[in-house]
Amino acid sequence: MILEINNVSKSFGGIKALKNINFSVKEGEIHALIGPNGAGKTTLLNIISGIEKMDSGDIRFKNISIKGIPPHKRAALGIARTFQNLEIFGNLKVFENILTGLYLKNQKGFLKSGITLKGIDKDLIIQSFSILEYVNLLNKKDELAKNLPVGEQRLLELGRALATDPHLILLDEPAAGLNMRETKNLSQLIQKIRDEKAITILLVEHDMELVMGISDMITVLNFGEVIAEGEPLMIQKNPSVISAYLGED
Amino acid sequence: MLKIKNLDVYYGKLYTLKKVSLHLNKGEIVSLIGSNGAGKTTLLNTISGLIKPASGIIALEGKDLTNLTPEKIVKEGIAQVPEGRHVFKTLSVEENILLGAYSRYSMKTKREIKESIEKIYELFPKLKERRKQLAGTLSGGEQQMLAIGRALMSKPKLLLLDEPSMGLAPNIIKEVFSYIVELKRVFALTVLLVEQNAKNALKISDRGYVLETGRIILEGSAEDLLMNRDVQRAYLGRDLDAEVRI
Amino acid sequence: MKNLVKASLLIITIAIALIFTPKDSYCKEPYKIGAILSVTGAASFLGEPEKNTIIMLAEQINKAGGINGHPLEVIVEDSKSDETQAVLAAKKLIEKDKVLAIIGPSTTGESMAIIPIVTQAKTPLISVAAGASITQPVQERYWIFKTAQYDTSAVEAIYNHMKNKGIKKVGIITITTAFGDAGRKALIEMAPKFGITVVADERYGPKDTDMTTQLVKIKSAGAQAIINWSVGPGQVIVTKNWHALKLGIPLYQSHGWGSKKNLELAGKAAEGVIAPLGRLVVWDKIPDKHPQKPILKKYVSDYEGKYRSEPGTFGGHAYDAFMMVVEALKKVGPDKQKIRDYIETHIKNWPGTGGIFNMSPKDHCGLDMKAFEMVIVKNGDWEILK
Amino acid sequence: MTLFLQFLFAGLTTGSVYALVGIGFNIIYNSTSIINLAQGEFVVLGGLMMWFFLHSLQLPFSVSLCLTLLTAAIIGLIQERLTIKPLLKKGDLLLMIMVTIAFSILIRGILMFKFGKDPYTYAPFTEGEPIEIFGAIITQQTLWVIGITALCIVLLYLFFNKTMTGRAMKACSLDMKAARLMGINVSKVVMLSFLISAVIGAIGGIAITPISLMEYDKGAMLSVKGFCAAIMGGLGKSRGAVVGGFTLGMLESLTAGYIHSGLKDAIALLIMLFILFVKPAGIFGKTEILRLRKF
Amino acid sequence: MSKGNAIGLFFLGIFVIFFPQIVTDNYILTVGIFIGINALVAMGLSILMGYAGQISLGQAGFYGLGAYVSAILSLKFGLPVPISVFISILTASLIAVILAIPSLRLKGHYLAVATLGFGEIIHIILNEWGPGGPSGFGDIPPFSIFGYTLRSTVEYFYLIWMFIILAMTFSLNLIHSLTGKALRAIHDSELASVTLGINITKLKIKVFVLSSIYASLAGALYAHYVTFLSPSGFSLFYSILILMVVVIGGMTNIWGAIAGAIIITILPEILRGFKEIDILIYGLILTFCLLFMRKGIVPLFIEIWEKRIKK
Repeated sequence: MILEINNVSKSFGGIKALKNINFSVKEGEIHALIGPNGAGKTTLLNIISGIEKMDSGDIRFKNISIKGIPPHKRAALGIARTFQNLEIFGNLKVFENILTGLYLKNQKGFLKSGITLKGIDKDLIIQSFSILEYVNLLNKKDELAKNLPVGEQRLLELGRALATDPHLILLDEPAAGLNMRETKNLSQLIQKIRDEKAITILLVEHDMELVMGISDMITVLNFGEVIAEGEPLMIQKNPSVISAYLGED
Repeated sequence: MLKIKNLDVYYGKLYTLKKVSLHLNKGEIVSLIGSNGAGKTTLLNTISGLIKPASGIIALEGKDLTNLTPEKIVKEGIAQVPEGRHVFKTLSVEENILLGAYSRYSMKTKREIKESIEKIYELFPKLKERRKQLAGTLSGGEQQMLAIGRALMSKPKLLLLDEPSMGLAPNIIKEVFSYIVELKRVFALTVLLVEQNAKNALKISDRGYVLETGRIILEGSAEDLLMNRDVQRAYLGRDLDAEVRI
Repeated sequence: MKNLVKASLLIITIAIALIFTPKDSYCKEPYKIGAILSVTGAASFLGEPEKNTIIMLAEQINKAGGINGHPLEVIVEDSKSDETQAVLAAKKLIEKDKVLAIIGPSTTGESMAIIPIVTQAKTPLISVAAGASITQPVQERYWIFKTAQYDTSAVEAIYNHMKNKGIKKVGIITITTAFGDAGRKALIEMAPKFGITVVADERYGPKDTDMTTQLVKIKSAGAQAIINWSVGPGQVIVTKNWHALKLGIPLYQSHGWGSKKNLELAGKAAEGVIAPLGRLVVWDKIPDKHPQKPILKKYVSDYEGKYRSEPGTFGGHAYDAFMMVVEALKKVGPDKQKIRDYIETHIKNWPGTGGIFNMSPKDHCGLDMKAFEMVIVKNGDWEILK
Repeated sequence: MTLFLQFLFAGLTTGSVYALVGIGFNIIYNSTSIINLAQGEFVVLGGLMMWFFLHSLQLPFSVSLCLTLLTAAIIGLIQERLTIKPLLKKGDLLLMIMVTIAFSILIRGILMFKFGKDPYTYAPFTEGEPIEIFGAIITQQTLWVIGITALCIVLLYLFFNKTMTGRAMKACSLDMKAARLMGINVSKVVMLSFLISAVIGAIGGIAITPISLMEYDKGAMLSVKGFCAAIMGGLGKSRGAVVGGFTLGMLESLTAGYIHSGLKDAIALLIMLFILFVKPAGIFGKTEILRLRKF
Repeated sequence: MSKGNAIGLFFLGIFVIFFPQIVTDNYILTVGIFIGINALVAMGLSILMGYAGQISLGQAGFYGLGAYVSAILSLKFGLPVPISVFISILTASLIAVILAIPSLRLKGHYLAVATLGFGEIIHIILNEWGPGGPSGFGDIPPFSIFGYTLRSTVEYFYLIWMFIILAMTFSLNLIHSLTGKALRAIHDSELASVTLGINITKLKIKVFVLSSIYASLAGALYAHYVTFLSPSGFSLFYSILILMVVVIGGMTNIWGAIAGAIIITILPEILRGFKEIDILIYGLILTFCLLFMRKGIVPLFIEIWEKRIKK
């Protein structure tokens, strides 16, 4: 198990967003986290990446508790993520966005950066290009990131996450705002990442076709609780999942 | 009564509504169902004028509303109960209700508004009990009623309800839905109901539309939709025919 | 349209005037004098009348045919009450305009800032600021003179008056600017010499709105009199607070008090306030036979005629500085070294607006306590105390 | 005791003005999340314009008062329309901070051009001897200042809690989306908040000028102090600004009285820093959103 | 460093070397010195604002600290000037760290006002306890190194612009390094930056310290050049002046600091004739820049230039 969520709870101003969540993610899998609006999926992702603190419980990553570890150190451990609302660095060029991901493993001291004349290593730039090639953005490398269409910005975020050389990527609604063709490309890319790079993926997504198509395992959240867990076909048939989505009889 | 034609909406850079057309007849309850991110809320916000459409037409009783500001749209008779209720938490219940009448408030209508408030209290006696309480201290169900009551204060012809069941316990959800039917009768309203809770919504509706990734993929009478397998597919990505084959 | 016509007429007139101005009315090369004054900024209350004075005097002299036939060219630079700007201005005057002498700057800080520059450039500087450190130690201030009375002289005048009245304990209240700070130091330093104890030492900021706290504290410390050392609105607020609190002890102000404007602003609250003031402020009340009288009379009436406002003590400092330079130029011609020497040795018993000057190699100010009259406010006007 | 009381009165006088400036900060902050660093300039504007109408134009007191408030309101409107509105949509905080600073310099420049650097004052509202309370002395104008501040607070309370427009403004600050759905014109509310803040600032200036005189560059200090007051009471809470303003005034006066008068400004700033550091908004500003605001 | 910047820096160096040879007017050189001092302070603020996205209204505080500490050490304790300058920079950086840790958790307005408060406290301290109090103090030793004392304006011009070029080189290297990209990233999205493993708190503190180093160095140079100090030059007004330099020059480009400093330093020299309306003109220029030239002069020129090339 690469990621274990044990009894995680979180409340916002009296409202319980997460209640004793338990589930784990197997290494090398695409694990989807689904559930109706307000179920607490993004909150859980935020807690895993360390942006928000949980009230109680524990999270273990590669068998080490990451409770209380600040977000940038979690990234160093190998947790990367993308954002539902697109947090690209708009004023940087596309390849520079990737460079910010490479910063983690290649950073130099502040002082050293100031006295090194030749700037960024050629190697790193070449590395950034190859990542861009991997996510099909090489032809856009010199554009300002903010000028890309949404679909490509999503790919860029994914590429940037890849650049940190992670073991686990958290994807927060990567298909939101994409058209059919883009969604299809994305699902292929996600599978490729799992298969070729052996990176585990935790996916929050509303596009059920995508989720059902690529996931190895699905956890369903409703009202801050896990209501079902299983393989896609099982989930589709699960009556409590159906009622959570369609309403009760 | 309400006519929407070929509506295209971008939310930031996201192309969220694609050539959406729908209509409501006077006195109907119409449900708009679909999974998260399908664009339901965006559609309501566009009708209310909070979001400007890129192209398309929205008309109420033949009057074009497409480029009016939200203030003017309220005056034209469309009120929205937003998703998440959005009550003014640190104002009292009564102040919340009163603010609902902002669009028709003047020296002359003061009296009339007082009467309207009483009418709301008749419908929701619980709110009357708690009129001096801060809205933030109400329970979820009570806040939902307050949000509905507040919207009714502008004397709308058309009420837009965005996920009234969200975050509520099942028994409260039933109560809320029964109120909606009651309201429609008392105020002779037309209601556009956006719900994830498809079964409950369709039960009280005359007709329904199914929205998927920004497109209307189905429309029909409530009963038809309840039976339709595509509705389930839209929600769960489940291809029932394929399943049969296995 | 009318304005346009007027404007173009004006321009044409000026152009014609310029063309037909007889270029050879002065056939001799002009003498250049520089001035660095705080025309704007925090110390503009000093720089404004100083600038006006210098411009007025230069006009008068040129109208009268210049100095020995040479026209006088005065270049006034605004230092914006800022040391950096003063340094820039000094550089400009010395390097670019090549002036024979510099008048100013208006404040002690700015004067201190440019002392190294003028010393290096061997250019005489007649500062119009008060600080003693401007001209002391005198061997290091070879090129520097000043025309404003020492703060210590004003303090001496006050303490002298107090001594005669039998006041032994005073409370001082000063503004936290260079002016107030210099006064504060002098007040504390000189008190023992007159057998006076400073029982309270209070301060306030230049933008403060109420000083009752400090005044009450002074009174409760057992002071027999209050001395306020400031310029600007502070002295009026203190006066008003002092009046409202009915403290029952006299209020002394510094020599910065000498402006009719203060009397207007303070109204009847100012009744009874005592201050050491230069004779400029009370020129009409000093006896006719006093050697300063004719100078003061002419200067004040000229200034008021031209600018419709009072010159104040500070304008007078500029008058004295300017006239010293002019006299030196008249006598020795355009030679910086000779100008300096003339001022040091020949300004003796020299009546100016600030007092009767006695320059010497040991004293580059030449004024003492006698430059002041003790003045009390009575019926909204000054009255000289005997 | 008498001494303490006297210090207290002094604190009340300055505290009143701080409170009024602080309230102005809050009103604008609530509707736009902007700190209007030009707030103090409106106090100066009030004092100087009042003098202008009273003395330069020789108008009666009541007329001058109305005209002064009108001028302040117009300048507040100009600030909002010309400098705030075009930038508000960009949502760049850095820019908003700088543009309010720029506007404050602009007002200062205009006032200096018009009035020069001299201080101005006019007669107190009522002539008469100061009043003695337990040996401590308080001038009639001080009473006016405190009274007017109290009146402003009461009027604002009534406005925000008893009128529809006031409620609408509160609604806007609480929940922008819901407010728009009620048919409230947010743009007008923002405009109104600038107008009210400008007028409140000007009222403070009008009341304090007979005591403290007024000159063109007093505004920056008042802005800083008023902001301290707002921070002390909790940004966004107007009752807080009142408490904060008076507390700050007292603290300054007591510091000057019992410790050292040279340090009173430093004390105010240190308290402000302390509050800022102990209760930071957090890096993701979530606490901001969740906090319930209240007038 | 990018090629364009390297060429720019090279030409700046050439210009600095030959400028005093061509323009021998000491007055213009003095203006050049003050441009340099302002540019140095502005450069730090420009990196802080344009790259790390943090505002500071307290740069005058560090500027004043640098000036006073160096002046006091060399005058009262007789330390050699270079050492006192060094210690003054150290002091300022230390205080910057102490201030940065709590301040940089604040955002936007809170940060602006916290730094403003810091700057004013320094100003009050200089006023209350600085040598000479509000009147200031003089006779500060001029800059000297290895027994050679700098006296002429030209020497100071070279000294200060040498530091500018050094600081510029450091800044440009930093910005074009990977660290620089991380800084820009913080500006655009702090949220995404932390999830990429960027320690934003540490980087922000470092940039804050860098800005304090530039400011205190400038202050120390000022002290030993003018040889007289008083607190009035280190008030909030100077912080705002530097803010203007950065805004007008353009905060997303370090060259903007120099361009802005040239404009803001020369402006009063030109405006000497408009004494009554200088504040008004400042205000107008600043408002105008914020409303219509939000990016500042240098980025604007680069944009126009690039457009022309594209055509």
